Amino acid sequence: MAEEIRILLAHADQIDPAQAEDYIKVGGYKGLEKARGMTSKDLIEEVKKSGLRGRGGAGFNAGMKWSFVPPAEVKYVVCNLDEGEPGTYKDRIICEKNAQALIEGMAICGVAINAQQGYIYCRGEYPFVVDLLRKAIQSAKDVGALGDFDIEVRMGAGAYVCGEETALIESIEGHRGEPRFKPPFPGVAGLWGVPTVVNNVETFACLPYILTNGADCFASIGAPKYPGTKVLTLTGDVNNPTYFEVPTNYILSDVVYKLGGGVKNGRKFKAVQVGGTSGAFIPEQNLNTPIDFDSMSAIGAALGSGAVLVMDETRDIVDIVTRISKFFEHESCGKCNPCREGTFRCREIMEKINSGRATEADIDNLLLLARVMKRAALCGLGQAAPVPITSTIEHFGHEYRRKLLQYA
Amino acid sequence: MIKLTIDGKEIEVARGTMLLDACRQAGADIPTLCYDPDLRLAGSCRMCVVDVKGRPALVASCVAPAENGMVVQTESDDVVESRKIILELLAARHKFECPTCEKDGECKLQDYMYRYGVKESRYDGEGPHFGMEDPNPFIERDYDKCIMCTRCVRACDGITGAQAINVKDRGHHAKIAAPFDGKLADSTCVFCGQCIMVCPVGALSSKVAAGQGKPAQNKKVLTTCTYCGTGCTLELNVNNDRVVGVTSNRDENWSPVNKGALCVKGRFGWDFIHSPDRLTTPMIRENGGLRPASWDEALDFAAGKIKEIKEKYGPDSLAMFSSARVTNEENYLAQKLMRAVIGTNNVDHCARL
Amino acid sequence: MANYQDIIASCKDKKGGIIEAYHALQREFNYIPREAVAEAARVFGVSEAQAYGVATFYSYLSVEKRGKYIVRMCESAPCHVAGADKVLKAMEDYLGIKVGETTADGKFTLELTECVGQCQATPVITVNSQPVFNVSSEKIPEILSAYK
Amino acid sequence: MTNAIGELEKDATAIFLIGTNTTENHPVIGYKIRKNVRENGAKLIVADPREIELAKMADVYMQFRPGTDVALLNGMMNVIINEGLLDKEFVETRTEAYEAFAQVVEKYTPEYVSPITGVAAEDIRKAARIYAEAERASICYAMGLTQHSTGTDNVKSCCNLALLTGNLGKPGTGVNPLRGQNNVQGACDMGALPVVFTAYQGVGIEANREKFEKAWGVKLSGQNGLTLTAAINKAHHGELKALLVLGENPMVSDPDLDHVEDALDNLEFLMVQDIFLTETAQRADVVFPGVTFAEKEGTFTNTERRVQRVRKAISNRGDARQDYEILCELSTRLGYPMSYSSPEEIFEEIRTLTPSYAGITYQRLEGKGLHWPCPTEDHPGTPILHKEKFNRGLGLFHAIEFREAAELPDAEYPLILSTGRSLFHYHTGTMTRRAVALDLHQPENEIQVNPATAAKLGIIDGEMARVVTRRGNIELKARLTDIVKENVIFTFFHFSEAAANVLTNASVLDPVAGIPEYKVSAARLEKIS
Repeated sequence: MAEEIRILLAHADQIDPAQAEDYIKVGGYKGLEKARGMTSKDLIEEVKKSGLRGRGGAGFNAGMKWSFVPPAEVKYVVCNLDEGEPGTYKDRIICEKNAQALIEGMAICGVAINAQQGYIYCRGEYPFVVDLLRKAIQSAKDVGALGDFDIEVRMGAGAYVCGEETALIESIEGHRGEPRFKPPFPGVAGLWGVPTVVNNVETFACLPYILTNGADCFASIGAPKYPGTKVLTLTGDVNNPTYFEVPTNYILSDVVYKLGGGVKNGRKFKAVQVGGTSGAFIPEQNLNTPIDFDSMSAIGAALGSGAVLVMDETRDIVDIVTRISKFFEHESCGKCNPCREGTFRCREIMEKINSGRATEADIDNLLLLARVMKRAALCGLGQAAPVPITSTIEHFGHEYRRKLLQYA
Repeated sequence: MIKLTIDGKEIEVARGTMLLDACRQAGADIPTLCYDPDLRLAGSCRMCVVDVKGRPALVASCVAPAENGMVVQTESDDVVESRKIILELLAARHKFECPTCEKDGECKLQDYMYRYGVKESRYDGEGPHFGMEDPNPFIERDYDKCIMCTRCVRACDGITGAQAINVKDRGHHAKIAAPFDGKLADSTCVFCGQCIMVCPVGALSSKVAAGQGKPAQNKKVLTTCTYCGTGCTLELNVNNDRVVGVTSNRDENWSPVNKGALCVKGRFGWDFIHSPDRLTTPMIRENGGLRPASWDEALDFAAGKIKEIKEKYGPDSLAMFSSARVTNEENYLAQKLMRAVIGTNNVDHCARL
Repeated sequence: MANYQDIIASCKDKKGGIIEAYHALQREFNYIPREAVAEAARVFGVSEAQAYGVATFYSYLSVEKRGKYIVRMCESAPCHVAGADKVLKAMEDYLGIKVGETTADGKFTLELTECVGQCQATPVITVNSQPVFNVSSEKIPEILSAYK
Repeated sequence: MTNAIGELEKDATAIFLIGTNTTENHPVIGYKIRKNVRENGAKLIVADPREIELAKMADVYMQFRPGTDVALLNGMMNVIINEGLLDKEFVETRTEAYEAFAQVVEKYTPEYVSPITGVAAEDIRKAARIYAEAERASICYAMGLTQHSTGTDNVKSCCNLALLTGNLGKPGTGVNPLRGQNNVQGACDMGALPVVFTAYQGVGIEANREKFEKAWGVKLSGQNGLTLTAAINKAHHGELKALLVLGENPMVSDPDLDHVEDALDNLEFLMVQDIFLTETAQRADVVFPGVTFAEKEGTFTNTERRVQRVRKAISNRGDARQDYEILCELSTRLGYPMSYSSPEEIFEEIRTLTPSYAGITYQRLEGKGLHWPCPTEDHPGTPILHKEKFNRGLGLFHAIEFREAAELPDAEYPLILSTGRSLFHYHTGTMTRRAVALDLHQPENEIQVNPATAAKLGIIDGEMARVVTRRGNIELKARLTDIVKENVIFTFFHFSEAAANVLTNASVLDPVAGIPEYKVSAARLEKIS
């Protein structure tokens, strides 16, 4: 099997995403209508049953997450459109092709948890997406599709850490985007201290399909434990660097060779980094893994953002990881010690290795630091920052050692 | 009540108790840098991490509620390793000038490095890199010693409410700053020194007290402030029979009004005690000027004059201004002197001024 | 040119909207003037220290004066492997400035950015947040000369 | 204070500040108020002629004309009565003389009061509603309210407001004077006042005299003594011959310094006991060196009536002596031997004569101190007064008409001058001007002027300008600030070299309290060319 299945992008380039009418013509807002006819409990049950898991980092069952929201006078639905993982642009694509599905999905969530206000937090790198979404929301309101649900778009300003849900909330509140400690989780005390559901674009955009076609239908697509589709973005040394929507039981090697058309310039494959910059580097021997959450976890990787960065045989892994370590140094918010100091020292040591000034002890130091960051950092950024380092030392250790002083 | 096991010891705590408090209740000594019971929680220094069975990552105990059935290890290998590395990371950015540091002996970084045997940092790259000079006469700011616990920021906001400082920039460049990274005098800072009070290291210290005595050498005498009527409790730091600084006690049971908080006068306005202008001997007016006199001479002179005037013009020709700045006991004696000894009710003080 | 008070006032009804106000200010001035930080603090009911802390947290916000065109080179891994270094060098040469600097005529400021989410067409630069795709060192003079 | 400081941080749901620049003059209390507003959403009403720091966070800020406190307060009470926001039950069960009071207040509608005070009628209404509708509302004031020729009326009006709304006797309520000096409360409690012994036991009451006569073993005068301001005037007239000054500095702190100087020069004998050679000590016939708080054992009583320990940290400087020892020596030489082995022994004597302190011992003061009244050794102290009943039984309403300040602006002196304190200095500056950092930070006095006023006179920021009143003139650095309105100027009184009290009025005092009108002097500002 090497076919795309398009749920989210089914009408890509056939409708104007800013126009609610266009979307309605192809069956849009039916899911919301159906949701409105259900009790909150049944609606959440339906979403649970679909098996939809958050398309962000944690892969938590969406319906389950909603069911934890306690009663409160004011609640919020927040969409995380801060996809900051380098190599990732699938949320942009979903918006550009099907913004109304996101809007409908958020409104469905609003019905489920009884919230009247939604926020979309869009990364500052996408001002045109902000414009598009604002138009799309206005259009949806104009045709009366949203009822009493309203959505405001807020723009980030260049901070990868704001992809972390609590940092994102801080940023919407107008603060420095520093993550909060959990608990309390946003579901209990989120935006302005009230219960808040935060999901990402892809998660929300699946909801209209689930409601319209039924939970069972969605649950039957892809991997049973992580059903549905996944939008992937291919970058790096592949012939076909573009986006695809595939079922979640799709095999990684098919992504590279079938959809990606194989390695560019007839070169040999060396590695693929999946899930963006915080993802693990996967060597050839693990390419036969399906992309679903659990299968990837089993090989120490994560599908995460769906970014797939392919590297050919000529690529200098240590150089790339050095560059990645710079990214994390730049993006650490600076709140907690392990991350603020750790990402800084990781970059220092990586540069030392990359420039041939390091010894074996530096690699040990790096692994020790990675272990502490992973265990002790406050949020996902600091915990995941060392993953590219540890996964490449594991699978491509020889490339590090080649650069050490004694071998230089 | 909930039950949990800490270092093999089963304890019971009220629901809602933080894990840190539970651990302390169980007798575990949990190190903390950013934690301060009077301030908004940060959960950022990660020194208080503990091992909770079944959790993939370590848990920062200051921000984690204790849960029923938790099994906690406070000094597991993982915990100790993490704390040591965190200390090494902090040590790598901290300017060590312990011999001349005002906090030497009362520095948490020092204490924990000693406790965990961290003699040096393995991170030999870039060192302290901020520096800072602030021309104000009260607070020394040396961000090359700062460990970014943000207690000063939280105290400035939560205790004083001045909100003069915050974190600027991010990541390793993050630094505590007044607006536009400017001088405190140009900010809303009121120089209360609460930031010095909560700073766990020597990044913030008193310029007025600088160089006069290290914490361990100073005796601390709890007393009541001599300025306004609020009645704040403060600690006079005494070294060699001299007041060399003012600190404050944050225990409500000893500092009931202010709980450690002071204002600029209370914290920095004590050095008049040793002003060279202090009067140290009685004086008598002679030929239009005042000359030193012995106590006996001066007292006899004063008593003689008072008697003379009382006899000549009657007791109501004398009056006394007692003082709102002396003690109750002294005020009592002052009015007793006027009423019982001189025989007049002409006694007042500056309550109206 | 709109004044900063009006720009900030236009965002005042957005709860916590200080970042939105900063964006609006940057659309007008390309940076956030000092007085505007103070005004934003007042309007959004936060301290100046906090308003300044927010303005310096986000890499797209600047409290330093910048040029009319802010040119950013993406240096994230996909662009890095696609040759971002060479493109950056070409831009520095063409503009005669280093990263973080502004040309003497006040026209261009050169900055680095992390991924801008256009990885289908690496390497990518942006000029005032508009992405330019598939750039190469050779194309730089032509691309930048279009901005007057 | 009727209530405790801590209640301002958590119990009060509304706080009404009038004539107190709390964050500068009682900073730590200021922190607590700010915290309550920010964190608990307590409502804040600020009435002050200057737009002080707390005004910025107030729900209502009333920038009223100096000296119109009674009008403003009557206006608020008029609203409360007319809108039925009064606490009827409290008024009926715990107060008296309401009718006469209400009759007077009737004409003080917001519209009537607005032109007098310069405050918009709507703001007066809003303030009245916030205060009256709050579950627990506290009034705090300081010298801004009291230093007027109508000071007593102003305070009574605050009491009326609290009585009217039942805001007394509960946590977070009360009428709370924030007293300016560390032991001003204690000095009053100890009878350093011309009409009372300790604990406000009147000297005119025979039983009181008998009690003290018995304890002290001498016959006592029942004639009220002279207040400080009256004493200066008597000295000026030559009727007062000798003045003993203990840690006071009238040559900076008292109104109309030229007048004070003449008065002191007129004395046959001036004795000063102090830690520095103050401006007053410089004129003395004999000077005794006392010691600072750091060298003393004893007690201070703070503004919330909490008696706390003062502990000796260092020995006497030079040949200086403990102030109590100096008093004892003097007494002994005057033929009344006094000797106490320690301040504690004096305190033990105080207890026996002072019902409100009777239950307090040094031992009990370790730790948190005790709020008086504390009549017995097992009494926990009284943080909140008037819980069940008032001292006199029922709370007494006072019917108070508004009276203008004694000295109003005219063509020659068109501005209103107010004086007050700075955060960085204390009283006459005796201590703070010698605290190096404080004096470095604020080395000189200033006159705060509205930019519009300054512009009319051609005065620029930082320039020296002359302030003139009927008493005299001084030159001060102009600080242009819009925290004062165009008709008001303000200066500090801490600086002897630019002493504000050269300007102030000693001729008119509050008839009851004898307090000078520091907050209202007619003045003129001149450019120095």
